[in-house]
Amino acid sequence: MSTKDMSERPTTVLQSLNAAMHRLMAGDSRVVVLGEDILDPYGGAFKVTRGLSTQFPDRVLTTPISEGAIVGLANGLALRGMRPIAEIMFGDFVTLAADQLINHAAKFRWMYNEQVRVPLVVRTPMGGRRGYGPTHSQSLEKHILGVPGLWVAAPHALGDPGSLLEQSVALEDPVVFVESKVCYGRFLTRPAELRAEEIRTARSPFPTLHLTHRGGSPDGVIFCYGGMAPVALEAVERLRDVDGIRVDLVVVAQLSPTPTDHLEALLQRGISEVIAYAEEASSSAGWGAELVATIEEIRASIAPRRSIRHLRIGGAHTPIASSKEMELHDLPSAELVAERLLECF
Amino acid sequence: MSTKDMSERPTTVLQSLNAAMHRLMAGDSRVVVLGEDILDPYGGAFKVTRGLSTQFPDRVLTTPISEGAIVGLANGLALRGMRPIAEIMFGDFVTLAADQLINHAAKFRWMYNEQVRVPLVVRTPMGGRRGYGPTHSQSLEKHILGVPGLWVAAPHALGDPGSLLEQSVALEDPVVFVESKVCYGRFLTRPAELRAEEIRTARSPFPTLHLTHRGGSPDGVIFCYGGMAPVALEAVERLRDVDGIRVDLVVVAQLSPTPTDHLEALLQRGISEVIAYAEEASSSAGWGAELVATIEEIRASIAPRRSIRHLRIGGAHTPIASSKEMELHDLPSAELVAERLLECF
Amino acid sequence: MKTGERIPLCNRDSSPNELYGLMFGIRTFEQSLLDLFQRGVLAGTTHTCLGQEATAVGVFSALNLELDCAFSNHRGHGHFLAYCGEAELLYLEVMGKPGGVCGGRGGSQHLQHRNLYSNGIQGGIVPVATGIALAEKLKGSGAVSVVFLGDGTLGEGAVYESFNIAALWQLPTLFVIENNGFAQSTPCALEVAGSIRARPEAFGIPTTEIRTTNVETIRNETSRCVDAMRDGAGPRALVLHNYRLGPHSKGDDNRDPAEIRAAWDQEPLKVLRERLDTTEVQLMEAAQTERIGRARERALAAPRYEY
Amino acid sequence: MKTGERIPLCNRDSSPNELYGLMFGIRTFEQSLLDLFQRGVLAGTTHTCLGQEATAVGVFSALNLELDCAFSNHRGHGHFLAYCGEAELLYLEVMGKPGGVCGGRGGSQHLQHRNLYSNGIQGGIVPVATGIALAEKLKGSGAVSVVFLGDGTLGEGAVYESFNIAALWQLPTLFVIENNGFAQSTPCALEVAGSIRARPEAFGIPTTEIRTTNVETIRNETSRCVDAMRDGAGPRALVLHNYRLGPHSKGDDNRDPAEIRAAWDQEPLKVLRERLDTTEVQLMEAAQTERIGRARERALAAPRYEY
Ligand SMILES: Cc1ncc(C[n+]2csc(CCOP(=O)(O)OP(=O)(O)O)c2C)c(N)n1
Ligand SMILES: Cc1ncc(C[n+]2csc(CCOP(=O)(O)OP(=O)(O)O)c2C)c(N)n1
Ligand SMILES: [Mg+2]
Ligand SMILES: [Mg+2]
Repeated sequence: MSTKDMSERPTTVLQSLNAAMHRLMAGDSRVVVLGEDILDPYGGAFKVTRGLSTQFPDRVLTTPISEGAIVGLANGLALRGMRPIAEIMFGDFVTLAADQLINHAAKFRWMYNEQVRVPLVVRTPMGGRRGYGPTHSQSLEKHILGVPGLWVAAPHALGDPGSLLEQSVALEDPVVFVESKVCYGRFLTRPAELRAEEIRTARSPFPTLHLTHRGGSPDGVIFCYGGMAPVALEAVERLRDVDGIRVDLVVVAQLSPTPTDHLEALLQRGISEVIAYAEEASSSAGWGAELVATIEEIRASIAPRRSIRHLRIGGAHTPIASSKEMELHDLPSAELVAERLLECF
Repeated sequence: MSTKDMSERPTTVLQSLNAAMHRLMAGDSRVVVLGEDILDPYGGAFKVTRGLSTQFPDRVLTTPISEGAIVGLANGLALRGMRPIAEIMFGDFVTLAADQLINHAAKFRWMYNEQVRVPLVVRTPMGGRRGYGPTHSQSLEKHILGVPGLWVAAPHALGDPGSLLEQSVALEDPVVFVESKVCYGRFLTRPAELRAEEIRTARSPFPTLHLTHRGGSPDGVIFCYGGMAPVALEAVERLRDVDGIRVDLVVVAQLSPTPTDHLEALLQRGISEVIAYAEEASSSAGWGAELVATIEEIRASIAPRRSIRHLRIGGAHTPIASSKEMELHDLPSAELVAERLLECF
Repeated sequence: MKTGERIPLCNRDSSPNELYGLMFGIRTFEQSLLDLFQRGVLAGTTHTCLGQEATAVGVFSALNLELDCAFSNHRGHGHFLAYCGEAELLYLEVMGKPGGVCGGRGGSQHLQHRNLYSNGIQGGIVPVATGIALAEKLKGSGAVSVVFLGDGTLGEGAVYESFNIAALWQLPTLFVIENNGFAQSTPCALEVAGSIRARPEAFGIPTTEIRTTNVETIRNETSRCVDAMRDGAGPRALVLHNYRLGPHSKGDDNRDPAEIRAAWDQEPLKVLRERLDTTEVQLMEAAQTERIGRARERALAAPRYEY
Repeated sequence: MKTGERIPLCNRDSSPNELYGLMFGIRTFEQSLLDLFQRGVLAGTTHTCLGQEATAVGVFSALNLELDCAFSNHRGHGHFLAYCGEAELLYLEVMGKPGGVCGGRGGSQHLQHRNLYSNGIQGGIVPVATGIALAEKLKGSGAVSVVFLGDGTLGEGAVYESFNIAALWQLPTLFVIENNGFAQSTPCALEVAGSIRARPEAFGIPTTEIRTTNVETIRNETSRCVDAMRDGAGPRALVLHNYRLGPHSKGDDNRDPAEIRAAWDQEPLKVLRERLDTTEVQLMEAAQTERIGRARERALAAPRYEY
């Protein structure tokens, strides 16, 4: 999708995803959708599945409250040639499906010596800022990164969530598709002032979006994904408009495996002195850490003597409070991202 | 424990742990041990619980095959003032307890506003090299690092596993205690040629062991933990004896939260040009990544212009094969660690 | 922790009037939450127990409130109020204020006060409650551990792991299974196969099933379970059938309005009120309305977090 | 995949002689594994089905081996051999050799061949098998999905999530629950509360319980279940009782030797052999011993991975 498309007909992340779900089900009778409370008229807790059960009653299955079994069913469906899309109502409950993801879905293809494929997608909304409290606001994706055989992808409002979902379903391997619950209502849009370029490769099919200021190299870069994309973009704009600092933005869609080749391509374009990694979870042992380590490995080979100031910016290292004020205080805001970067200049 | 103690009466990791379990149960009637197949004469799959049920029949509970409930029970016990030690027979099954660890144990204290404590320990053996195949050989601890409120500790044969367990039980918070199944039979020993120093702080109570060559600064450092300690030590010895390269060894016991203060102390002693992180799991999004990121943050503040070559060395990014040859080929050996380091000099 | 005026609690000797009063207090509290949401005063989410007050009052009035432990679920305000009556602390908590029972950290679904706990993960609380029963048994305290689960929560495997262990070890766990007809938007028939009652029974747990909104019946049956458990008879299950009068949380409700109307004819307050003296009921209602109102106003006036 | 000589399979028409032959083949295979372990030829671990051969042969002889799917557990060699007879491929797999059915990656507990799968996580395979049933139902293939679980595996919550869903959606899943008296070192009484049979029944799954080691009875009861399922009657459970004659894996066995000896009197091969002609049995045994022996020798001679 180009910037132009987006301006022609305003589309929200939710609409984009919902339309993709409809296209997927209409285009391929192997697609089966399952999850809790997904039947119309309710249409799912966040409405991504709305309308599907009316259109495709036989292939839309509302399940009991059994997150483990939901992913287990999807495993069985995928092994037998179907294309299941499972929904876990809140990403916080992915813990209940951890065994099915790690010890079943991710392993089958390799441990069965490439004799099977497990093309399943588990969609789930993550993130806070909605006042849902400690068990309904987390960004737990860091705990399922680095699983051999498991893809983790995250759509965002600066990209094309629906296409990303279609790509995920088209993959032959299991994908956890991490949506941001605060972004469902956002319109798909990209800032006109920044030049946008997408990197995608055969090895890392989910695109990395690189937003650059025109003219000259930037003072720094922010890496982010998913629900942090609008936050980081606001920080970029604030730094430019208020502080006169030009910071590029990189929005990653492929969280795992690490899109090392994309990162290499980015670093080949120039190595910033300051790179920030903005994520909503506490950054301890998280996505940003993996990026720092990978980027350091790349840097060592292309610029062994250079040093980069790496800045992980994440949420507080505590559970997420119900209290609105505490929650917003503890999750990384555009102000915080901008301030932390400013400290480096 | 000092090096001397160890040489006086040879003790294995298993003996050290088993003795600590006995001491813990004898010393505190609040300690309850639960897990699968832990009753005598069987005494647990890896025998760490051997003898306990004979000595303390009322407080040693063999459970059904219910890993989630085992940790759930431990949560309830801990909330009500007991000191449960739960065993998960193979670390691979920690996925089944992920929800109890992440959404219950780790959260209670903070989300209940410090009104409760959850002093539980979940012991579990991780790691391969035993030919147990894809679901009984993994090192899954990377997936439970970075959980606010959850400690992860790993004993090793260069330290004192039993004391580490006692420390874990004494903590007021939940601890996952990651044992190495290949190390149970190892004798506790430290190489006499290296100077050993332990770092421990109030904030990071689990000790970091620093083994240094005498005289002058080293050419590099290897960080490792658990079952990789003997492997990394062998690499250090090989590098010294075969290649004439002096590499320090740091064995971390506190995997999460990251012992940032220990790392700071180490970096204050000197910053190596090459730092390797040896872990048995594939290093993608793993323990080593967190260390790289943290060490880079520390380096930026104490030596902003220096650059470190960070080298993550882990297992293949695939499941772990049953085939002995394939398994050993795919897990990081002393040769591999030494070779990867050699490439940097 | 500073606590305001409490709602009077009930026990096994409480009169129908008193039971009614507590149920009415809970009803008033829950309705005021929906109202506060509509007025935009509350954020996040909340699950009210409208129509299910008899469970809260019936069960807690049968317990020893000093001794026994309870683990509640996402729909826990009634349980909390029947346990300790601290309406103000609960208001503050739901409002996310520092004075709340968990300092606003937990919010509606994550409460802790003395021997009462709740968490927002369906099913996960059941093994924890079973562990609490084990702890109390090992300590010889004589306490029982009560856990609340809805029909929908019977979908979670953790429930059955707990049934098995509680039965094997003869732990004093009371599984209160409340079938309110729905799990969120999903009717019971689409999420529960076979028989609810047969499930704990399959694990050897003696199970009482009651299809009533009569709070006294619930108190009596709970008392029988609790007494047996305190005598060392092992776990018990109580299957209660009622109807959720309000929306699942605060949002859409796609159920048949006629079905909901019919349920209002059998709801626990109405059923009990018909047997009581109208004047006394009115007095009691007025007193509770005032009490809850005071708690609400004090909570509304209390400071929020500031950074 | 190159396949060597196969063990002859059985179907619903197979004679007692043929059924015996297949069971004997499995027995021979399993015993040879324990022997290879003792000789240090095998590494890792293995779980043999000594004493449980009638389950493997009884169930698979009732299936349509071209069509139906099966998910096996850690104790799956018998299931594998009764499904496809590929002894050499299984030997190679257990030996971790490139020619194994999964190239030596999976090993004993992680097998995959055509419509047969296995995995080493207790319980986790049950929802997967249920998903397989769903796939086949959606495709209208007419296939049923069989899953094997032991008494100990009834401890896992995933099992009950699957019972519920299979029953709700009337999926063609056959839950074969094999109570061999033990889970690893733990006797059934310490890990299974209440009634095994009542567990699937509580979810509305018609359940057949048989206490026999007679392979023909098992084949008949399986056939009835499978026929009903193929007619769209929804899931079925089969509870089988037998005894594990060998150690849990290859290690210690702390059970009462008298108990084990007694079980040898009722084990499925002995029970069937008593009804057969001795000469024919001897011929069959000799032929199987030779076949399995050839497979083993070929596997032993095959190359290992080299790096
Ligand atoms: C593990 C988990 N899955 C899903 C949810 C989302 N959820 C909250 S309440 C609910 C319905 C619960 O139904 P039931 O158990 O019948 O209780 P009720 O709401 O009717 O009181 C669901 C699906 C959750 N909180 N936890
Ligand atoms: C999730 C999980 N927990 C524990 C184990 C370890 N384990 C392997 S077999 C076994 C006993 C299984 O007992 P049962 O289901 O009765 O089968 P049997 O071995 O008797 O055939 C155990 C505990 C496992 N493989 N998976
Ligand atoms: Mg309900
Ligand atoms: Mg068994």
